Amino acid sequence: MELKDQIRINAPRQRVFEALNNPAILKQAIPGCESLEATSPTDFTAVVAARIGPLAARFTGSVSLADIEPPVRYTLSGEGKGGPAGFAKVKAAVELEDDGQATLLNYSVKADIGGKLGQLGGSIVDRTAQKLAGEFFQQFDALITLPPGSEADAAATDETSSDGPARAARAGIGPLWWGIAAAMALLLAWLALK
Amino acid sequence: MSANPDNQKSWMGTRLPRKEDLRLITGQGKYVADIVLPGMLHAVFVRSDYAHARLVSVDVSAALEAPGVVAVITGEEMKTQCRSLRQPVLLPNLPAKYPTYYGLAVDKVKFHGDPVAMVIARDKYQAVDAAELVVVDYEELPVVLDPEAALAPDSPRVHEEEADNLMFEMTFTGGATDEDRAKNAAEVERIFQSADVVVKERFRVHRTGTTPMETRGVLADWSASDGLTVYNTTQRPHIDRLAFADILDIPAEKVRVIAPRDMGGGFGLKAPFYRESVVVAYACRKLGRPVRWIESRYESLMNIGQERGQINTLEVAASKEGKLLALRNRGIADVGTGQIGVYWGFVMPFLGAVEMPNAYTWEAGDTDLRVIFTNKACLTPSRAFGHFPTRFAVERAVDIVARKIGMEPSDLRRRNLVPRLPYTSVTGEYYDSGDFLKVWDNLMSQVDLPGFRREQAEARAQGKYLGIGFGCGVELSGVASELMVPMENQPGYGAATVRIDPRGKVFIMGGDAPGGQGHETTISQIVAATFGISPEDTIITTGDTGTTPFGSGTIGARMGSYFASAVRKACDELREKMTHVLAHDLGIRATMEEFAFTDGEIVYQRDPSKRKGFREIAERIVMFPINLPEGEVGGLETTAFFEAAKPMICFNADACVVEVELATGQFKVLRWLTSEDVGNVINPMIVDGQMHGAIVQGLSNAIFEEFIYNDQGQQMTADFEHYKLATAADMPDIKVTYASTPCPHTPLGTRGIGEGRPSAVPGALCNALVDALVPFGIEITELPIRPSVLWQKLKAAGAV
Amino acid sequence: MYPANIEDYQRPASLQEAVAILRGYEPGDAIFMAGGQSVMQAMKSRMVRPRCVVDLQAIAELKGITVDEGLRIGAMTRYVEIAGAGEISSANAALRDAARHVGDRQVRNRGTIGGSCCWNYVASCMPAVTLGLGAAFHLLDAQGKTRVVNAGDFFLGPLETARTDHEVLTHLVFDAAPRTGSAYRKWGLVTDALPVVGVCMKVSLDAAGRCSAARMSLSGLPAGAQRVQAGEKALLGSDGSRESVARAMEAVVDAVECHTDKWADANYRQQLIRTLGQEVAATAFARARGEA
Amino acid sequence: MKTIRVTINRERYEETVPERMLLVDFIREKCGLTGTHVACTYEGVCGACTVQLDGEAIKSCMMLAVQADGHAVTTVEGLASGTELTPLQQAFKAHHGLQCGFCTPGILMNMSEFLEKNPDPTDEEIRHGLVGNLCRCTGYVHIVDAVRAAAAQMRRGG
Repeated sequence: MELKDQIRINAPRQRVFEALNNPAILKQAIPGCESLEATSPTDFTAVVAARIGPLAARFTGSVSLADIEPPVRYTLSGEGKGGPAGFAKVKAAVELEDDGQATLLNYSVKADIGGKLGQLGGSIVDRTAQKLAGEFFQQFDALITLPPGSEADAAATDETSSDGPARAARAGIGPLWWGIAAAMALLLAWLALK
Repeated sequence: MSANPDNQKSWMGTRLPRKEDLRLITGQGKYVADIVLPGMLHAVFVRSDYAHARLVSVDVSAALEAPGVVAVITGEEMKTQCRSLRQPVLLPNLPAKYPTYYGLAVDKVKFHGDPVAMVIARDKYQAVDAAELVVVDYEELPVVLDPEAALAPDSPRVHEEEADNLMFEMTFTGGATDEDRAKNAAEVERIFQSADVVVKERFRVHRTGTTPMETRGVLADWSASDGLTVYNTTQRPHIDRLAFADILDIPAEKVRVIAPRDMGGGFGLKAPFYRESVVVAYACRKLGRPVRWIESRYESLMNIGQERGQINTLEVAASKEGKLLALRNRGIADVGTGQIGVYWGFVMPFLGAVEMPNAYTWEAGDTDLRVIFTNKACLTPSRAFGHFPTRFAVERAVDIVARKIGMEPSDLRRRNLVPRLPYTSVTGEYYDSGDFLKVWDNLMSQVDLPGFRREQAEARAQGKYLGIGFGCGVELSGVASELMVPMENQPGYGAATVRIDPRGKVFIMGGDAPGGQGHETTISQIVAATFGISPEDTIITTGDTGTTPFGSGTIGARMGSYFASAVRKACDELREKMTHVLAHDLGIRATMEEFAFTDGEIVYQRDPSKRKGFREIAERIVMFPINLPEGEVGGLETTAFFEAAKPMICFNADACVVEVELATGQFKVLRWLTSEDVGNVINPMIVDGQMHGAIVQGLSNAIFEEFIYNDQGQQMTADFEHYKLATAADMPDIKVTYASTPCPHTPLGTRGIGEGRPSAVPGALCNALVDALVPFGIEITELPIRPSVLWQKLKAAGAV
Repeated sequence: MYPANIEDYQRPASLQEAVAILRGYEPGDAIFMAGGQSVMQAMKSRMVRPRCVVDLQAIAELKGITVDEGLRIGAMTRYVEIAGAGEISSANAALRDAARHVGDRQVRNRGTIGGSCCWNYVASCMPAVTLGLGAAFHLLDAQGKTRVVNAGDFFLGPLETARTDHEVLTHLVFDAAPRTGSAYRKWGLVTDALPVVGVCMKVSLDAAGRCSAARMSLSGLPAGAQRVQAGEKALLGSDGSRESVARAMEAVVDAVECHTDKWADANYRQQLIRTLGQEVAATAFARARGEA
Repeated sequence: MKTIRVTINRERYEETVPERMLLVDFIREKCGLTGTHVACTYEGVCGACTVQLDGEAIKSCMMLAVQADGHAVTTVEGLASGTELTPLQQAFKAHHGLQCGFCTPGILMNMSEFLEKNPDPTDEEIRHGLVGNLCRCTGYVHIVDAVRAAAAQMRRGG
């Protein structure tokens, strides 16, 4: 499956890039995200509890980052394991460009799903992934454009003093939401099919 | 004993209802999943989610702790405790790269569905629970999926110990030396250069197969004194027995394999020796308890039954008068991992290439085949063994030639049919006997082609598109040792033990293992006819290596040719003995031919007052063996073996009528008519049924079914929602007719039938579709042919 | 395969009891079982692992078809009953068209309209048909409160509906306006398979026999059941002629996103929308005119 | 675990089973009636497990055993009364309506209800009625012949 889109975010590029590197914000933007942990400066794991209709699943994902060039671009590859359900693999490239006071975020994702996940996934994979990506950006946009000092911002600040995600944030990396969102989208798509 | 009201001959050729049916329609059949042994454990396989990956670790600790779990077996254990499946008894005598592999994957997984571990539990639900707890750490490797790309020097290798992915290659024409073959190729090229008409197309046939309704099942039982007993859904129990012995290192006399009497279809899928059987048998020996594995449909569709899968780039040269001159083919088969005992995935395309010339008198041919490893499940034999794709190519190409020169395709076929048999094809296949023209003319006599052409024209004028398509097929009637030994390293002869008990009942034991073909009935008809008794007085046992003579299995249409002939031979040996003793008792000098076996009696034909009941003479020889003719001893049992000097064939021709809806490309097969040479028919009802089933399998393969791998090697069609079989509502009525020539090489004039039968179907179907759409000049060179595909072609041709 | 462990099975005798049981569980841990023809697939493949199965079979008030002001169909009414229901008039005849070709006889003997709608599988027929007919979905919660959700608001996306975890769908109500006809048809690779595409149409005719109101929906597309208002608008004023229907179906094709999968590519799906649309329109108009 | 009471082929069974047990496993393994078969994984498409629940054909792999509590099930073993086959069974034998026989019990259970509802079916109706039963051997031709012949026999009062 391939997804490609451009999203306009109401914040300057530097802030967008930082936010993309702020696990606390990302954690809030990813629907159902339960935890984010850094296992090395460029490797992360996350647990996402996904639910669609009557179906629910917990999904463990890992993400590695490369080609980081703040505040312009990075690439990411991730893999999510849904246990006996199978797996999802994601490769994504993100590029930011200025658009006045706002930022244009260009992304392209190639995701592959395997095991029963993929076999039963059928044709609604793309759609569900798109839908979830859309939800993510809506939430992300809302969080990033909150005035400073608001709750989310405070939460993000608090978390920078804690462990895992904080290290990630300080290292200037962290858009692991990509792998997770896409992998989770795929899982949900699979779940959505009988 | 019930008497036969008619004369003995009536049992042959009779539409006798089957002996098998009573138990099957009342729910008393006993399939492998119905067999339960005390203390039996249930096995479930953990299979790879990846098409190609290194096995970093297989952690079974959580699974071992799960409720009900008795053991978990991994590849490492299989490798150290058993031999590989690369054993001589499972290896053909053909030069190929034979991968070494074990019951479970070792070091790496090579296709999506590769077995990685086996969990054994007391309850099958718990076994599935525990299998979810086996944690496998995979390190993904690049996948090899496209057979042509797999030949590139820098392609990743499916089997790293091999130099490349080319498993097998062979040229089938031109002789044994490179020089001869080069000469032949040049001669063929010369014909092509000067031919009036040349057709060249790349014919692609997808992966599909025959998918019996019963999946595989293995129930293994171990006893320290008797050794291993395996109830196995297999078409060849005697080969399995040797394989179990060799791989598990058990003396062969301590292995007994029983193919359950009731098997839910085989169609070739149950002919190979499978790795899962080894693991189940190993676990049973290790645990000293019965272990049963019943394959899920998911596993079945992931692992076996995938056949066809060939690309044939075929060129045909012809004269403008419609004489087929030469064929040149470059075949490619996408074999998958090549890991299936006996066949190794390439024996089918090998035979498919041999059978490519079909029933036509080509003057020359230049054909070769390359079989290439990929990260897919290994090709498994399926009815129409290897030649579904090659026949599709030839039958389509013949039609394309006919259309190019403005000839009726049926006329062109008739003109090029081998006029007299025996005949040896350009690929060296021997056609022993029959009358192709008689079969063809019988077909055409029922078609009324001019009438159809008028109907077609009228319909077309009203916007209704009808088409007629033809096809034909030379099929093997059993496979002789001459071909079986090189091809599968196994004999081809038929074997049967016939025993007459003191009550005059006849027991027949055969080493083959049927799966619905009606062996019990047809054999009972042969025996009843031979002895003049009722079919009810016969008891047929098959498939148990403990009680039956060695047989190569129920494969390649061996029933009507080899097994039936061996039974007849054995019966004749016993008739000889019975009449010898009877003549002695009657105090006359007479040969067997002077006696008639009829109505439960043996009658001296020159003096019908001299007669004795079949049961009485049986009892006399078995129970009271005194005062026998000199040199005779008591007992009535013999084992006979049958082998014809040369391979034998059967032949069929098909015509079908289709209607295509232009707006959607949706089509319906309106009529299907066949003409068959099956030799002398034992039970026409059963033969009809074989033909119906084969034709519908062919149609379902050609239209609906397709095993699909995505670009990651993920198999995307592992259930019946995604792998679509034809339903009753999708299929036409079928009319089967006969134009038989008795086979001169079998004692009853019978031929083996039904195995290759689906192969003529896709060509005939697509020829009809193309015929219906002649105004738009579309061609079909790929399968499956679906409405959406046809509509795209119509759209491209400007028809819609 | 076999379902994962189930801790409890309940067969409530009343609606109140049914919703009360669900209240005792976390969302998703208890699941309603209607006919079970989708839920069992999900449980056997272990995509759904409920702790508790609440079987609705014993609740009589969930079953049956009655005609009063409109057509009322209980959520647990099975396809086989809908397929043979003479009391369903022309306006809602699409229900019969669909029910006759869902799955197979065995599925139709178990599967229910409510179960199918609540599961809202992406390629099933009943969501599209109830959407096309503009059904009203009646829900009951644990407090005994009822609410009515229109079809357009009921189906949210694949597997998602407006029904909350603690609500039960009791019945659907369809209006049966005069001079109104509906029809549904689908195409799948094999007979009665899940639709590659299905089209549902409902038309009301004025005195002159022209379409005065229309509803149209599709099944088989990745969005799941989908209403196509562009097509409805284009159908207004139509007398059911091939040309006018063709124009409407072209509007549908332009408005929806078709996808490519192993059964058909996007172009082919568009073509099916056109051809099925013609067939469905012919039947729906005839029914509205009282001719069929 | 739940204790359930199910009448199968007029015989009452009272067994304690796990909630997740499929009805088909209850029939085959708890009650030992192995004429009902399984040929698909989770999809419920093949129809080999078809039995009648209160007289209606259903797929016993698509139901939990606990759901059948209080109901009457008929399996292929319950079709014939004693040694007397039903006209449908007789017709399957007379017309070679089966080969391997694996799908046959499901077809018999579906078609016997079908013929009660539709005693004089066309071939098209028979074929449509068979959509929920996959058969791989026969090509369906003889199955249709058998059902048609059984219908005629039953109409004659056989």
